[in-house]
Parts: sequence; structure tokens; C-alpha cells
Amino acid sequence: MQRVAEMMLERAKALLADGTVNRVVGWEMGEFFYDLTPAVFTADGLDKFVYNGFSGANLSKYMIKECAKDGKALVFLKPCDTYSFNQLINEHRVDREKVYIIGVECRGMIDIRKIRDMGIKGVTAIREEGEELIIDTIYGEKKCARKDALLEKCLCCKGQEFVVYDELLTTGEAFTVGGNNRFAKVAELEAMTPGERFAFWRNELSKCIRCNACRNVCPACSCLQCVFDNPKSGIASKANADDFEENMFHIIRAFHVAGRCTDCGECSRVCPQGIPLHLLNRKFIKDVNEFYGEFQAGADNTTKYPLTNFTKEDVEPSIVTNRGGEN
Amino acid sequence: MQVNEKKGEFKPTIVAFCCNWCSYAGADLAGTSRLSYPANVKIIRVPCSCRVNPMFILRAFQRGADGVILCGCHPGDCHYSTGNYYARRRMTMLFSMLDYLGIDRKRTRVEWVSAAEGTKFAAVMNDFAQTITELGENVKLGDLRCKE
Amino acid sequence: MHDTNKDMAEQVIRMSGVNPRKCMKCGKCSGTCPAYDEMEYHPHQFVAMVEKGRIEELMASKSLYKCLSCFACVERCPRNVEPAKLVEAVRLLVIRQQGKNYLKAEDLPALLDEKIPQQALVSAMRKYSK
Amino acid sequence: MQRIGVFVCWCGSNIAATVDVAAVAEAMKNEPGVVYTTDYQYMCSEGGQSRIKQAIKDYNLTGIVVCSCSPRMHEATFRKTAVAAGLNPYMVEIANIREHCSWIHKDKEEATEKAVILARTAVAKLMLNAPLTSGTSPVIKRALVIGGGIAGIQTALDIADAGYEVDIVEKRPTIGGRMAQLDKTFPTLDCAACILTPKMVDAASNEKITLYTYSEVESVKGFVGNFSAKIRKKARFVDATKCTGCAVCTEKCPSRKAKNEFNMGLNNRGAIYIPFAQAIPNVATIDPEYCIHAKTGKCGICQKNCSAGAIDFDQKDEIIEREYGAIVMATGFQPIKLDNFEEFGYAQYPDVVTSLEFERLMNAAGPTKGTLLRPSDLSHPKTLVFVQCVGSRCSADAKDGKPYCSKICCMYTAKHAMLVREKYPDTDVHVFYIDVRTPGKNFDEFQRRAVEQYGVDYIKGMVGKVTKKGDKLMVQGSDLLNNEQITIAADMVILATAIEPDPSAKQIASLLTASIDTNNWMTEAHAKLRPVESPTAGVFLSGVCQGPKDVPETVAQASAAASKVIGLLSKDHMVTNPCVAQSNELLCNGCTTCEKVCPYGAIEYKDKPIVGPGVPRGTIRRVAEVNPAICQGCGACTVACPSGAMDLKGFTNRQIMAEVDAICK
Amino acid sequence: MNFSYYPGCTLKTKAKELDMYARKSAEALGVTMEELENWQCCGAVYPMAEDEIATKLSAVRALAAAKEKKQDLLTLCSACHHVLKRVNDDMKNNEYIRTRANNYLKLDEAYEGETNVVHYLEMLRDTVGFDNLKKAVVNPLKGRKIGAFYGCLLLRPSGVMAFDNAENPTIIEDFIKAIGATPVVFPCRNECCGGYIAMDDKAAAQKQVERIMDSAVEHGAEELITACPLCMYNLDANATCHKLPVRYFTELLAEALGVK
Repeated sequence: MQRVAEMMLERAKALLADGTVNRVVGWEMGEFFYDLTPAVFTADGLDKFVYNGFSGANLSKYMIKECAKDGKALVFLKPCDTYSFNQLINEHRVDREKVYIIGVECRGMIDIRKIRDMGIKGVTAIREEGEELIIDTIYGEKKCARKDALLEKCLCCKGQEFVVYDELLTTGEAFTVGGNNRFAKVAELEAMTPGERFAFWRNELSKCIRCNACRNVCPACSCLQCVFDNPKSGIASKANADDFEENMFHIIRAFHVAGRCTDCGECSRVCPQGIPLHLLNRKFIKDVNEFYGEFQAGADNTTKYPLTNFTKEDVEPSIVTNRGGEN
Repeated sequence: MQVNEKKGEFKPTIVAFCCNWCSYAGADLAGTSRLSYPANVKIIRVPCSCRVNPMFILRAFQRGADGVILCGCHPGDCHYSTGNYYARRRMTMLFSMLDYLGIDRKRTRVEWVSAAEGTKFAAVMNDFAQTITELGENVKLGDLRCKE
Repeated sequence: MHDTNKDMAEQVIRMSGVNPRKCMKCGKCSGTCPAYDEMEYHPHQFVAMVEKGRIEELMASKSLYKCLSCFACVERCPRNVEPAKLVEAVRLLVIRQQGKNYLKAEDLPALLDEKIPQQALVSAMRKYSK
Repeated sequence: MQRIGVFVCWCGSNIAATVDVAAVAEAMKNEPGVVYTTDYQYMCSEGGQSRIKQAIKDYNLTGIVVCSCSPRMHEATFRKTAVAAGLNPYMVEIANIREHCSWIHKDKEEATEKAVILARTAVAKLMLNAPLTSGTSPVIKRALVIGGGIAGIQTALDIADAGYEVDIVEKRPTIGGRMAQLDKTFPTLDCAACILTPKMVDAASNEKITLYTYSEVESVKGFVGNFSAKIRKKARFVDATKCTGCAVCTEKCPSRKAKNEFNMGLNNRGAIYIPFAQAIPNVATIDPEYCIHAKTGKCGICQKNCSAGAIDFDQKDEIIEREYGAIVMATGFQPIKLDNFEEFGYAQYPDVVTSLEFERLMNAAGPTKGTLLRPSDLSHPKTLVFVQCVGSRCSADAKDGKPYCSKICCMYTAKHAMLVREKYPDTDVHVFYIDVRTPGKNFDEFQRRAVEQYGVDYIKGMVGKVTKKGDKLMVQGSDLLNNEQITIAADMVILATAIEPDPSAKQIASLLTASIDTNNWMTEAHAKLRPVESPTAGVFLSGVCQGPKDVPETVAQASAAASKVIGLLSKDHMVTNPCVAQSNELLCNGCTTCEKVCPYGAIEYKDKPIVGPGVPRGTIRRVAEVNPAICQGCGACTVACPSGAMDLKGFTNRQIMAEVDAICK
Repeated sequence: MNFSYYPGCTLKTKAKELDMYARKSAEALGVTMEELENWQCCGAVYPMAEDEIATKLSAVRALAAAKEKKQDLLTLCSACHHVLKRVNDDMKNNEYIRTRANNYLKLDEAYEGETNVVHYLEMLRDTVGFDNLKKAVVNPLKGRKIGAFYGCLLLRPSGVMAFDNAENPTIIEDFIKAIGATPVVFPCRNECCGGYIAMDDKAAAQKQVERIMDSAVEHGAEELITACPLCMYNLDANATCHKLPVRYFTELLAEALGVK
């Protein structure tokens, strides 16, 4: 990781120096060491640039804004981030010509919440040693397996393929990430009774405080003004008024990104309430795969997305109504 | 939901979206043929089944509908040639999601009804109304923090 | 239609999986049938008679055992009616009755010649007895 | 704030018997926005309408709700009423309390309650209505006819007669189509060429008509009144302006392997050829597939023999771009392939022919010069068997064939049988038929003549198999009326082969976004009331491309299509449906999702200056723009748009949600 | 190339040559036929009724056994091929039959029509290729005028059998060409020989055979080949006036390949 980070910094400096780009989009240290935030750097600010196990944030969406500025920007994208970027190209939200993409190797990013959930408190620093994490805390040194502390999205890693880039920075070392079945939890929910599912979602969605973090981070949510913020849309809703508003927000949001969502998992990563929002998106993805054939948003620039496409032989909606199992 | 106080029985609220060219005309034909179906089915006319936004269906459930049905031209017969194909995908996905969220999957339905199928329209509405009546009042996707 | 016949017609339709109403009465099955001349009721009549519920007459007819199962009628029917399936279903209706086997095991020795292949025996037993 | 009037119609007793109309009117008084309500016996009557007009004036109404029959019945009527009283026609909503209420319910209380909700729903929608204005677009006064058979020719002649320019695009080297291949026509037995060729000449000499033969439509853009088409004029390798049609080249050409399409492949033609003597244009065409010069660079015999110097081996395809106000499909038909009907032996025995091949064998300009000779040995056939319904009327789950009746076969088979018997009294002619279908003027009489006067043997039954024995074709079939299986030793078998749309129709339909049915026939805008219009505005249907037809029906429909085209071209401007999609440029983020679902290509993305609150001065964004003349108002885009930037006028998101709210209240 | 092989009852007794020559030829062509263990008689007729489940089970067992070995199932006898292919189609497409057959059999893994049923001739055409067969021929049967008798069971119903064009097949003629002989196409080559009723109604069977023989003789055939033991028996036993010699196609194959 450290080696990759050094290579990145070196390339950033070189590209700034030769005028290929005039700024760099990357991650900088936040208030806490695990709290990295996306940032735009110029040559003299590069000392704050960080790339480590907490660089989970997907930088693709930031490029929408960057593309509106003059000159070319350098951005570092992890393999899964490139899908988001590619999807943004498909939606004409970014200008490929104004972005220089360096694809960077990623071995999975750490979820500080998982470390806390292990009962490890007062964390002051974390370093990686092979497949282990060494965690310094105010109570002394703790250890845990790296794979137990990975973000949900990394456990279901899409792989190490970059679908769009100008150059790649990889170490060439062999390693494996992910391997979990991303639809396992969805299938588990599907196997529940409607009553249980209802209870599950009511419980989860009732935690929502409508901070809009999920929407703001989502690369597919790139509307200029969200329908939920637009008083003229007829469905604007900001606060948890009486009933259903949060549900409506999340369902409609999931529907709006259906077929375009790359399953980057940012929504769940940033949710301060820990709502597993990705389970809504993955339900749509699972359904698309089952009903209309395997589809990965952002994988290429030509395939029509499932909801803007059809075949005359498509399944009927009654496939849902007539589905077997308990009702 | 309206409770008919006279009889005390459950009268569900059912919203039917009908495309102007086939299903709305099919509903008209059901009327012309004097084929009865329950009065709690209320029809909203839309130009095409592809005009129906999932938002409308959620809105109906939010405002207390017990069942929502969408009727359009038979696949291949769309007045706009492809509208119902899009509607078919959208509704399949939406219904599956609603089911996933715990809204009984029998509360949502798509039927293809042509302008000549007055009988089918009435039969579909009778069947759907009966299904919804049997299911009873819909769950409210309410918030735990709000008053029941 | 007589009730027993109606029930039997339904049974034939169920067993055969054939919908005789699909028939447009072109007669191609009978135009095609190599066993036509051996039959009292011809393939198109099988379809028409099942449709009308005239099962008892068919059950009593030797035509049931004249079908060669060559599937020419099935192959060439423009409405995919599959008359051969009706013949077989009516035949089954007969031979599934106690003691109504058309071919009995004790008849076999008399019919054998030394060259006859097993499958001729097996198929005859399969087709004509239960 | 809207000022709404609600008008409840009794429709005599149709509504009033089941719905308490006065109670509905009364209940509506309390709805927000409603300032006036009334009920009346027949709102659509003169008296009813004048009440509405009066109320609009008296109460300064901004919109009206009429609770009456289906909007499909009287929406237009009440819109006119509103206009007469100075209202915008789109400030009218109909609550359908007849078809959707009084006629289906018996309990008056229940029906009244529902009528109130339906009225309230209409009011809720109307509260959000905005006046809409129809746009106009200019009409280009030129028509494109695709297909140069009798249908296309007739349509073009009629349009030209009315004074408008017409272009005919025909993919073959000559116009004339299938009818040119026919020998005689039923039921009068006129010679097909004698009645067709004068029309072909008329089309060629009419100064309003331009022929593009050996040409295909490559792309079509635009919308009713305003299409633009690209036409590929394929290289003939012959300069049409120089070629005199002397046909010397066609005789000298050493390449004789090409099947003569005009004679249904019964004989061969040269690589350079003129399809038939009366071809229009009467110009030779080189088939590069078979031309020795095209393949090897050597030969050039045609060039050496052409006194006009018309041969041009370097000729290139030409692309012509033209604008049209209307397009007519006249793409015609072809007989189906018989690969899956080999029980009739078509591929195995040369003396088993299709009916269209038989036309050529009977035709004086055909391969046998009109003497009936069977193909295998050119002997005179004595016994002929005609088989009807070959590949027609097959169920969808049968192994092949078409589910429809091809319609023309009963008549042409009777014609063939009759002609054979007339010309060769020594022949025996048998016809296997399932049903004889002869609806049409003088049609049944014609078929009866074949039987009664000409002694054609009609056998009710179907052929099961054709085999060969000696030099005879053994035709085994059923005779249902005699309950027997018969075998006829025949010299020739003629199959009344099902017809299907020309394969080009499917591709052209997709260029035009016109719809086709499961059998690839063109779909009409309305099966009964708009049979010559396609659902795509400005596209019309002529002839067999819409479904099987004989010549008189084709000509009738061709003229009907022409009259529709003339009606369209006679307008200077088209009034467009104002209920179309509209993109809110302030909200549109340019994602192009809507563009992907638009069936009409009505949405374009354009860089536009954006002016609005909070938008910096000079902002230019790439946003969706709907062309209101192309948009048909289906609304597919509105749901595809996640931003809510795309909305449908007359059926806006807020209007529909207001209806939902009113119903679920 | 390895196939699971289903010989069927008759190939072990009256039609030993059909089997023997097929095995020898396959070996010469580099095709391995692995005979299924414990195969049972297919029943010789395909039971057409929807409610005939038990009579289809032995076919399902053979199909499932081939599936387990992850091999295509090779057949030789037309009747067996017909039964296996059609039962397989039922198992693939007829839910009623599939569910019930699986309920009876209680296999470790439900059988749903996964196996490909391949007739020996199809194997020659699609796996070996007639061109390659031609190259492998050491003893071309030059000058022999052979009529191919297809019969019914390989061809019909063509929707399921998908063997060749049911009304104008060419596969055996192509085979005859490949072994160096001259095919004689005769119209009655896909007619029914009447084999199924040969026991019950000899006269009717004779009539069928007569028609076929007549047609073959008239078109110049000097011998006939077949893939079906029942046709073989019937054409041989019930021929009346004309009588051409009838052989199994595998015998000629073996002859041409020099392994007879």
C-alpha cells in the first residue's frame, strides 16, 4: 500500500510538472486518521495527499464538478471506482477529455465501524502487516484479521479490472480480495415472510435522519436538483414528517438509480445511521440479472441499461405476483 | 380505506391506471356492455402504460390505497409501439421491490387489456378487487418514530 | 352428448394432451395415413369424434389397433393437432380396463417366428396390453 | 386561482337512474376551486352546451369539469364548447360517470359515492391544468412511395393527379411488381399486362412523378409533414440516359447462370438484363454477382455490342436526399419458402410448382411462351392437381407456415384451373381444397363456373404426400366427402403457396418507426376506421404490405392511401397535439436517458444558454429538447428521467398525483 | 471423443450385427462408445399419453446415467433413439411429466433433460464429419446402388427429433456417398414399414413393405440399408414380390472402413 501511495505521489508531481494536468483529485487526512476525505490538490498542497486503507471514498462523482472547470484534472480511481466513472461518461456527466485517470491497485478498504464493533475502542493508529491489522489504541496494541475489518463493498469486490484509465499503478503482486456472494443478504431477505421483511425495513428505514449523505455521495445521483428537493415536483419532502416519506425517498432513489447503479456501496459506507441501503440497490441488480440477463452498469459504453431497454419476450410482471414461496 | 358502515365490511381502495388507447377503451366497453365490477376501483386515464411513474404507485400506497393495478395494451399492440414494453420492465422491477419491502405482492398487478376486451377488463377488476378484499387493509410503510 | 361419453371425451383429451378444437378439418391426416384403408374410423374422424364425444364407438373399433404409430399425421398437421395421440389415448382407455388387453401373453407363441426381434414383442405388448 | 364549474349530465336516465346527479353537483360545491355546479339532462345537447357557455361567462370560469360519458365520446365536443366561450380547450376535464360508473353499478348510493370521487378527481386534476396551445409545423408538399408495384403506382398516380410531387422508390430494376408477373386476373380474366403496363407508362410519363428504380430507402428522419429520406440509387453499370433498351446486350451476354427472378427462377437470364419487355424504365442492368467483367475484369462483350455506349463499369451507387411531407408503404409480398413442406415434394420434383411459377408457365411472355409444358421434360401435362392452403392457416405451434388465410389463393386457383381447361380441354384438373373462400364481387360465380362449366374436379380434402412413380407424381390425399383416401397420378402439381410480406417491409417499418404485427404485416392506426394509416403520423399503407389482398382491393386501398396523403399535403401547416413532453432546462442534467426510450426520436440534446434563478449568467449546458412536432405524447421519457425535468403536458406528474390523492383521500 | 452408449435389447440378440459393426467402426474412427452399466429396455415405443409416467422411467434412468458421466448419449436402434429423444424432450419441456418422473426416481439430482441424445448417424455427420469419414474409408463401395430406408422413428415428429428434414432427408444418402457408394433416392424412403403391427396384422405390414420395395426398385436401388432392427425384420420377412437385400448401415460402414 505504502509503495503504491509513493508511486501515486510521484506520478502526480510529474503530471503537474509537465502540465498534463493542473490539479489532482485524491484523498487528504481529515480530523481523525481514519477519516480521509476527497480533496483537490495543486502542486504545493500535495504533502497532504494520502492513500491508505481508509481511502474508501469513490472519487468519480467529484469529477462532475471538476469537469466544469478549466484544464485537465488528475484523478486516482480504484478498480471499482472506474465503473462509476464509466457510467458517468455514459450519462454525459463527465468529460473524458478533461480527466487524466490513474487506476490504482486496491486490496480492500477498511471500515472503522467494524473495528469498533469488535470492541476495539480508542483507536489511535492502524497499520497493515500482511493479512493482519495492528491497531494502536489508548489501551494498548490490538490485532485483527484484515478481512474482518473490510468494507462491505470490498468483501464483494468486483475484481481488479479497470474499465477506464489512462495509466495504471499496480505492484504486480498477487493477492485476493472479496469473494463473498453480494446477493446473500438479499436472498436471505427474500426468503423471509412479507411480515418479517416489512419489519426489517421498517426498523432500518426508521433510523433515517434524512441527512441526504447517501444521495450526495452516490455517483448515480447526479441530478442538478433532486425531485425530493424540488417544491414543484409534488413530492418534495425534507424531514421525517408523518409516515412513508423516508420510505418513499429511499425506494424512489433506488428506482432512479436502478440499472445505473454500479454497486459501489458508497451509500451504505457514508450512512451515519448504518442503514444497509446497498441492499435496496442490490435487490434491483439481482432482479435485473435474473429477469433480463447479467448486467453490470459502467462495464462498457455501449450496452443499453436495463430500464431503457426491452425485449419482446421479457418476463411479465406477474412473475413477481406468482412467485412461489410463502406469502 | 373506506369502511361501509351499513354492512361493516372492508371496502378497499383500488387505483387502476389505464392507458388511453386500449385499456381505458376496454373499461368503456365493460361499461357499454353493462358488466359490473366493484365501485371501489377508480380509474386514472394515462396516455400510455409507460407514463406511469413508480412514484404514482408509491404515492397511492402512501395515501392509503390497498391495491394498484396498471392496464395497458397487449405487448406488441402499444399505440406508441414500445411503451408497454418499458412499462413491463419498470413494473416488474417495482413490484419485486415492493414485495421485498414487505408490501404483499398480490397488491400490485399489471394486466394487458385491449379495447375489445371489456369482458376481460371486468373480470380482471372483479378478481383483483376480491384478492385485495381478502388481503384486507394494506400495511403502512410507516415510521417507527411516528405515531401509529 | 351422453354423460359417460362426455366424461370419457374429457379423459381422452386430458390423457392425450390434444385439443381437438384446434382441428380445422382439412383432412391432411387422413390424406397422409398409410393405414387409412385398414381403418374403420380414419384419423380425421378420430379428431372429430373425440370432439363430439363419440368415444364408445371409437373404443369398439378395430381402428385403434391399425395405427402404425408412424407419426406422419402428427408431422404434417398444419394445426399441430397430433391425431396419433388421440388414437393412443382411446386405445389406453380400452386396454386399461380389466381383461380388455388386445394382445394377451398367451397369444404370443403362435405369432412368433424365429427372426422376430424382441422389440417387436416388447412394443406389441406395450401398445396392446396393460 | 382557478374558478371551476362542474356540470353533471344525466344522460337521460343512463346516468341519472343510478347516480344521484343532484347530489353529485351539490357535493362538488364544497371542493376547493369550484365556484359553480349544475346538472342537466343532456350536457352534450345544444341546450346543455349553451348552459356551459353561459356559466363560463357568468361566473368567469377558468376551467370546467363535465361529469358525463367517456372522454373518448365527448371530450372533443366539450372542448369546442369551451373554446366557443373563450376558454382554452385544454381547461376541460371529463369525469367518466357513465361507462365507469352508472352503467356498471346498481346500488345508487354506491354509484353516487363513486361519481363524487370521480368528479373530485377531475377537479383535482383541473386545478393543475394549464392552457395549452397546439403548435404548427409546415408541410412539405411531396410524397414518397416505397414500392413500385400496382399499389405504389396507383397511389403515386392519384397523388400526382391532385397536383403534388411524388417519388416512387422501387428496389427492383423496373416498376410493375408482382402484378407484372401475373398472366390473367380474376374474375374477369383480363390480361394483367394489358391493364398494368398503361399505368406503368402513365407513372413514368407523369411530370409530377419521379421514379427511382433499382433504389432503396436507407434512412428516414423527421416527422409528419417533414420527413427527410436518404435513397440509395444502386449502380446499374448502365447509363440510363443513353440506354435505348434495344436488349442486344442481354442476348450477347455470355453469363447465363443467374436465375430469372421475373420468371420465378424457371429459366436463366444474362448478367446484363432487362426484366421483361415492358419494363419501365426500359433500361438494362448489370448484376455484378454474375457479371464476368465485374468478377475478372475481362469480357466486356455488352460494352462492345452497345451502340449507344451506355455501359459504364465504373458507375457508383448514388445517394439522394429528399424531403417529404408523407410516406406511403407499398412494399408488397412474396410467396413463402416451402422448405418445411417437403411432403409436397417441391424441392424434389421439378413438376411441383408454386402458383406464381404456374402464372409464368401460362404466360405468353414466360419461359414456355405461354404453352403449358411441365418443367421436367417440357411435355404437355394431362393431369394437373392444385393444392390449396399450402402454408396458410397453420397454427402457431405447427412446424412452419402462417396462421392467416392468404386470401387470394382460392380465386387464382379457380382461375388457373379454368384457364387450363379452356386452353387444353384434354386435361383433367383436380383441386384439393379445405374451404373455398370467395367473398367478393362476382367471385363465387367465377369459382362455380370453374366447376360447372369447365368441369374442374374440386375435392374437399388435403394432400398428405406427393411421391414419384415412373413419370407420374402420385398425389395421395383425402376425399372427405366420400370418406376415402385417394391417389391421383398427376403430371403436374401446383401449390397455392401462402404469401408473406416482402422481407424489406420489416426493415423499412423500423426506419419509419411504423409498427408491424407478429407476421410482419404493417399495423393500421385503427383496424376498422383507419385502415390505410399507420399509427405513425404521416405514414400510410397501400396494398398487400398491410395484409393479403387481391388486385382490386389493392387498388382501392392504394387510392384510399393517396386520398389521405392528398388531404395531408393540401394543408400548409400541421396542427400538433399539445399534450407532448417538455423538458425543464433548469432541471435537466443532460444524462440522455430519456432519449434512449423515445420511440420517435423526438428528443435531441443541444447546448443551450440556461437562464434561471441561481444559474450563473452565461451558463451553457447540454440539455434535452423535445421536438413537439415529432413527440406523440406517450410519456416514456417522463418516467425515465430521474430529475423530474421531463414532464408531459396535459398529464403532468403533479396532475396525476393529484388524481391519486383525490381517489385515496 | 467419448459417448455413453445405449444399445437396447434387440442389439444384444437379433440385431447383434448392427451393434458389432458399429463398435468396430467407431473404434476405427477414434470414437469411444462406453456402454451404460445396468441399462434397461427403453420400452420400444414412446408412450404418448400424458399420464404414462412409469413406462418412461427406464429411458429417464439411461438419460440420467449419461448426465452423471457428463457425456452425450449415443444410440443406434431407431426405436431406442426415438424413445430416448422424446422422453428427454418431455423431461426438458413438460413440467407435469418431469415432476412426476423425478418423484418416482428420487435421483440424487433431479433430471431435467440435460443429456444430448445423439444417434450414431448424427455422430458420423456432426462429430466425425462425412468428409473425414470419406478419408477414413479404405474400401470404397464403388458402384453399389444403395437405397436409404429411413422409416418413421428417426425423423418424426421433426420438432422433437430434429434429425433431418423429415420429408426430404439427406443424412443417409450423404453417408452412402461418404462410403463410396451411389445413393438411390426413392420417394417411399420415409414411409412407415408397418413394423409395429407386423405381429398383429401381417397383411397390412406386407402392404407397406410392398409399396416401399416397389418404390426402391423402380428408382434403381439394388440394396437397402436401415438403422432399425424392426424395419430390418419387417422389410425382410414381409416382402412379397420385390425383395431387395436389406442390411444395417453399420455393416456397410464396417466394410468400407475395412473392419468387417
